[in-house]
Amino acid sequence: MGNANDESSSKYKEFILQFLDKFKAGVGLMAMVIVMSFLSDRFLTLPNILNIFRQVSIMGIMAVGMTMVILAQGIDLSVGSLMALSGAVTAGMMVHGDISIFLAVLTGLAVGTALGLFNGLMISKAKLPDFIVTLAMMSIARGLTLVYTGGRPISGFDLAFRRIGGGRVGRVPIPVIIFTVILIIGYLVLNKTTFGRYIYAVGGNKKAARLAGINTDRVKILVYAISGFLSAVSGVILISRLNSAQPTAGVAYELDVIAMVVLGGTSLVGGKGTVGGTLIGALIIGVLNNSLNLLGVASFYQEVAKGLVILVAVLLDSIQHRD
Amino acid sequence: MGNANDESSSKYKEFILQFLDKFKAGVGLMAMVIVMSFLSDRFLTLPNILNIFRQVSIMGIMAVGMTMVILAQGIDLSVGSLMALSGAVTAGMMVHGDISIFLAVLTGLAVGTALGLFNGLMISKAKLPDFIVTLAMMSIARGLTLVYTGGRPISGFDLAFRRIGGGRVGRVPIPVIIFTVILIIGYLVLNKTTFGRYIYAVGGNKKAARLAGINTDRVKILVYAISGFLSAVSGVILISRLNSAQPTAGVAYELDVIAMVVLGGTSLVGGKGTVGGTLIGALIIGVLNNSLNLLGVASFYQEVAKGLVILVAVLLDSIQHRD
Amino acid sequence: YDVGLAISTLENPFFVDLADGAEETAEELGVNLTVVDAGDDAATQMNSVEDLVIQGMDLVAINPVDGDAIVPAIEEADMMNIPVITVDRGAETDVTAHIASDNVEGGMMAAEYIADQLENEGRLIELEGVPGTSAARERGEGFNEVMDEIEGIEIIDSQPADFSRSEGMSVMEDLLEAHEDIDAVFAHNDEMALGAIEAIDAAGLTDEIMVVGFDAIDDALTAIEDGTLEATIAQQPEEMGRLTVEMAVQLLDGEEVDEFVPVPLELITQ
Amino acid sequence: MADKLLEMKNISKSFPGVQALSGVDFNIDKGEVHALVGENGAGKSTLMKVLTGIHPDYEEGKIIYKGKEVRFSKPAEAQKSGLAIIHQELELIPELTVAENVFLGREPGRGWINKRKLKTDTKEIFADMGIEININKKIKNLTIGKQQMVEIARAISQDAEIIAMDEPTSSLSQQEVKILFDLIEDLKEEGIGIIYISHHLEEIFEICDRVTVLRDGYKVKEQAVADTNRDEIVRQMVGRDVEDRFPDFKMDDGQPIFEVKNLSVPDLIEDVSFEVNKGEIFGLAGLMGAGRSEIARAIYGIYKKRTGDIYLEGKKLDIQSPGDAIDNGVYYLTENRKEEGLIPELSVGENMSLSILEQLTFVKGVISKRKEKNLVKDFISKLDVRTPGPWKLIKNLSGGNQQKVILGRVLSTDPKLIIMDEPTRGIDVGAKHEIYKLIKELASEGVTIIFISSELPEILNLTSRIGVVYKGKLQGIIDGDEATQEKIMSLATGGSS
Ligand SMILES: Nc1ncnc2c1ncn2[C@@H]1O[C@H](COP(=O)(O)OP(=O)(O)OP(=O)(O)O)[C@@H](O)[C@H]1O
Ligand SMILES: Nc1ncnc2c1ncn2[C@@H]1O[C@H](COP(=O)(O)OP(=O)(O)OP(=O)(O)O)[C@@H](O)[C@H]1O
Ligand SMILES: O[C@@H]1[C@H](O)[C@H](O)CO[C@H]1O
Ligand SMILES: [Mg+2]
Ligand SMILES: [Mg+2]
Repeated sequence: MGNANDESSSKYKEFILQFLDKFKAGVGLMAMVIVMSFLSDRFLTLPNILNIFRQVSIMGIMAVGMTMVILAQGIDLSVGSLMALSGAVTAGMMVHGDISIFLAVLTGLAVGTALGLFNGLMISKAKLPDFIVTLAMMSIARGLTLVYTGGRPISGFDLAFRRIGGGRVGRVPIPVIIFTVILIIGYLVLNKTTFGRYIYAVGGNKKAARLAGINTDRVKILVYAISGFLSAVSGVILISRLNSAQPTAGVAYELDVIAMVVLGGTSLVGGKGTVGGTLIGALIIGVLNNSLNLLGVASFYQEVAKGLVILVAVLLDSIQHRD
Repeated sequence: MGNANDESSSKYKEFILQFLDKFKAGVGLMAMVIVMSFLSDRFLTLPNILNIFRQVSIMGIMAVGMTMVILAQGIDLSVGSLMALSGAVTAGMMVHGDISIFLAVLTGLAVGTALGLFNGLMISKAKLPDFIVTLAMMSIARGLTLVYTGGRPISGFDLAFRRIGGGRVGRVPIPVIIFTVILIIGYLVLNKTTFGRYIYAVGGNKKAARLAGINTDRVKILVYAISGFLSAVSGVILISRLNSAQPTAGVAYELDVIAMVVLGGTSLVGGKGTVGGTLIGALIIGVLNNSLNLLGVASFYQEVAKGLVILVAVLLDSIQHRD
Repeated sequence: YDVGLAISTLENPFFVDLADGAEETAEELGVNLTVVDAGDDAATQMNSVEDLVIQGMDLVAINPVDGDAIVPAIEEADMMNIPVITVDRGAETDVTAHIASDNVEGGMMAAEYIADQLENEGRLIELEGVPGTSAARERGEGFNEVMDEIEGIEIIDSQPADFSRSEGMSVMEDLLEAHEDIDAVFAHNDEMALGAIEAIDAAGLTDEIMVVGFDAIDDALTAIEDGTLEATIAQQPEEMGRLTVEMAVQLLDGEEVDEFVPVPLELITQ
Repeated sequence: MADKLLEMKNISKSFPGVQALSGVDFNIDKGEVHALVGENGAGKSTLMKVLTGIHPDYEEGKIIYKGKEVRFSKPAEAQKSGLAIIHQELELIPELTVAENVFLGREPGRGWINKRKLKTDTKEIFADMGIEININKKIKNLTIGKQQMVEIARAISQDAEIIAMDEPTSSLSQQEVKILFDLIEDLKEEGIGIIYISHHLEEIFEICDRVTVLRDGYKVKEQAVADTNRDEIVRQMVGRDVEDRFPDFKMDDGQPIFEVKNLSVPDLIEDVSFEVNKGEIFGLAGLMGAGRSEIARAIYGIYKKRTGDIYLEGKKLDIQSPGDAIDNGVYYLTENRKEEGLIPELSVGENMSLSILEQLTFVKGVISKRKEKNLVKDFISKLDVRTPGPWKLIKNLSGGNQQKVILGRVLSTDPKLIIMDEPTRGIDVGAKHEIYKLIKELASEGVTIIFISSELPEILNLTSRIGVVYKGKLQGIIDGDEATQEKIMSLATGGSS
């Protein structure tokens, strides 16, 4: 296979290609940032940047879970309503349940995780299609939220609790810190652990993974449980930020969350993608919303612009070849 | 390969298996119908049955297009907003445009088809992910509808036009007739034409299809155009039935439409499924909504019940093995 | 009696109160009440009204998503000789009875209060409810009628924000970019008003712009206490629900009822 | 005979990190069978893909077909001009039937499919070929061998002037190979040019007129088959002498270590019992579809409805899943590399370490990249995997090298028993020889091996005893010294020994 010189040069080329491949989702984002920094001098200020990060953190946290689900060749449509339910339960526990903040939050997280686990069990053990199971869960959790809250918002939390969503460390909002920590953990899990490797293997070729001795059911169950857990985390942050648990929070979030993941270059066919890409995808959505507001685009036109910009962003990315 | 006797017995077995496979989506529906006919004596009456069919016809028509898209390993999230836009354009043409009903409908259908075509082009020519392209289109079409209508409903159509959605032939509502015709055409296209065969081939193994000389791009473009066209048909029926074009019509319809297709046994991985299955899927959703109303289930619990019934329905179906 | 109640959306606490009022009264009077929710989708509402008709309800009460789009469903009920009452929002056709706040009056109350506070001078924004609902149209009508008379007051922009909090926020964000020196905002309901307040707060203009809403939902009352919301016109959704069931019973008993039953309103401030 | 049909001149094609073809010339005459041979990764398939429009982006060279220069931009164009190809990796649509696959893209009828004609035409093709097949069966329900026949039928039915056959016999039974060779004779007579790629070199001498040898993307030699011999071709392929015989091996009489008792899976296998000794290589023979793979898969814990017992080292094993099997020292190497072996989007290294990852950690669950790298490097050199590096995506390796990576995955777990299902399918002579040697080495180290193969010479020379499977039952076991092709065939077709 050629001499040593050839080898190293080809290795180098391969490396560059892989690097570009990793950051190709960044091209669209970069273009948006550059254009925006010319159009508005408020855009590239620290407060605005922190603002963007804070705005994407709630969906971004769910997107980290969704990345794992999609990598394992699944899909989770229930994230928005699990978020709403976990948030409502946490709120209910605090306001009516008269238990400590800590226990209330724990209960909320447990609810999200348990229902995510249930998703995973139905999908891997009962072998039902992911789409249907999580769609059904979306409906069930939404209904449970309405039943639990009686259709009315639950409001009025302790100041201590409100810090989770509203506080800052230095100038950095706490939700941004939580998001960052979860991103890093997500990155580590996917890249450094056996479980992460198994996620890629199951998503890349489930049959082969099983024959190689991997407990594919367990991998699937776990990713859904994680997704449920992270939805609950988002739910807690959200109610803290709004100082109110809305029974109808998170409607249609699933599409935006999936969009973040896919914009970040993760393939819906499974087995291919990164958490770093998801961060970029989340920022594309965040910068987009922020820009449309900064530029004062009228709300009807915002929808049109949003669609067009997303198209252009992925178009820029796809200057790289696929397949 | 064994003697003649063996072959014929295995052929027989194969046939039974294929038969069961085809109708396995029916088991869940059947169970629902049986249970309901005990719970409510209104359920199995002709008016109610026609009523259910009429109610599912609008989403059902879109589900026929979605079946083709999913069979070709795609996904179309824009159906709901293409429906709204086409309906609004038709309405606007009739009410403000002062042109004939026929031309107005034609314009509406052309808009839906053109935007569907655009979806297809972006997906196959620019090689962008289906999910992102049609999500972007969902946003664009929704925005265009708001811009076109100024956010206000357009109402007051000719009686002749209102017959499309409200009229009957004998006792059968016209939307049901249109739905039936589209189902039959869909069945014929998928089973009798080369185009239909190519849809299965592209969805089953795109690379192999290309190697067999099939113009895979054209197949993809066409299914999206068809999906856009059928969304527009639904839009026309809807505005006629409501005697009003609502700017926010069809929000979140895409999930229900996809659910119909998947409940009908069509695989989201592509290449596997039937239009007959989609009819069953549509009826599952239709019977479910109708039953919950007939039984007077309290509305918050309806959501919970809906999710649970869907789960049970697919669980019943999956008594058959998969993989 | 079997009575059906089709609500536009239970995602708004206002209607949850309305449904509660109806359910309580139904229990008291021994009425078998079925409530269906349309999730703010006109097509879904049409389907569920059809289901109620098929089910053989003696009377159907409707809180329409859209006044025009509900007409075909009402016509079907008519064909089956089932009386229809509309609640809170009207329909663009004749019904047996209509129960609602006097929304024109409510719009006027809001206008008069704002004009008073601004001493008849200022630049105003109007956030409209779901277009095509009588509630939105009538509140706008009453509001504009009063304001048109006052020279110093200018309504610089009216935009629909669909009675929703998130829409209210994003529309307000846009309007803040587009206009300067806004003195007051009138929102056709509290949800939109609360959304607008978020946008105003983010822009740091809380002290400069006063916001008035409509409904007096719980969150709005809290906001009034906090001083972020200036005032609201209290509707009595529970009362509407109660009246709906009572009237249904009267009608089915063969008694005469008024075609329009107004439900009293009240101005609430800090 | 110098009726030139096709000339490929100076073809060069590269992939990221690999120069797959360097200035290759290749031509073919009417009615000629021209063999193309070379090691795994030599560039054979790539040359065919350049020819048939699958890789239109070759950097250099020209193609002259019937006197005119052509450059097909997509497969459809090549097909229309009369070039058919039998793909090495079967390219069929699993959810469509045999008939639908054969005529895919060429359905009778204009837009509206004439199903009657489709079926009769398909039947006719298979009847002409002399093959029994249920043309209404979905492809996914056929054995790989039958799938390969479908692929062949499709190419032949195209009325092509040139047919490129990329390892058409890799999954065929002996009878089926014979059927194919008869077909090739007929095609020759009709003046059709055939390009024949195979790792079974004896086939070259049976049916080919000319042979071209590729090595590392270069053309090494082109000559008439009559002027050369097997050893010479092997030397040209590999660039050195290869001891092209089965390695000698003396088996000690080991102790029985592995035992299967009354193994059954409804509808697939029935009451299978046998014993294997420590360090023995036990063969499983049978016709395609006899159920050999099913026995292996049943042992490996793939079927839920299995009955019967399995013992290893006297201990009864409770194997409910492949993971259990591996933990107990049993590994199954699949016959279906593409569907069940590769994780295409993972690298060579990641594919290799997959089964032993739990042990390549510093704390539980956290991978030690250093340990992983060492292991992978080790096996890459031990098995001589031709790859620019462990980071290369496995999907971009040639078939033979992919197989070695999967073999590395198996060996990394240090198994006591390996069930190898057609382990040399699609492997070049040199590599095959290495694999034989490896198997022998493993056996002499005390690893027990069950060796499933459809190639009788291979099974006869390598194994000490041969179990023959017929319709899901173990029809008999033949001792190595007494085994002959005839005896095996007799059992494999339902006879007794
Ligand atoms: N799509 C691809 N991307 C990257 N490299 C490739 C691709 N296809 C082939 N290669 C590389 O090109 C070289 C030639 O591969 P090719 O498939 O032509 O070999 P081959 O002679 O057919 O081998 P085999 O006998 O194993 O089929 C190999 O090094 C292979 O790794
Ligand atoms: N997915 C499937 N659906 C239906 N039948 C199948 C399926 N897979 C295998 N079979 C059948 O099971 C039987 C056993 O096949 P198996 O693959 O075990 O044979 P084998 O002896 O290993 O031969 P091969 O060399 O082809 O692998 C065959 O009759 C085959 O047709
Ligand atoms: O009157 C009601 C309320 O104001 C509600 O907030 C929205 O819908 C209107 O019809
Ligand atoms: Mg090859
Ligand atoms: Mg086999």
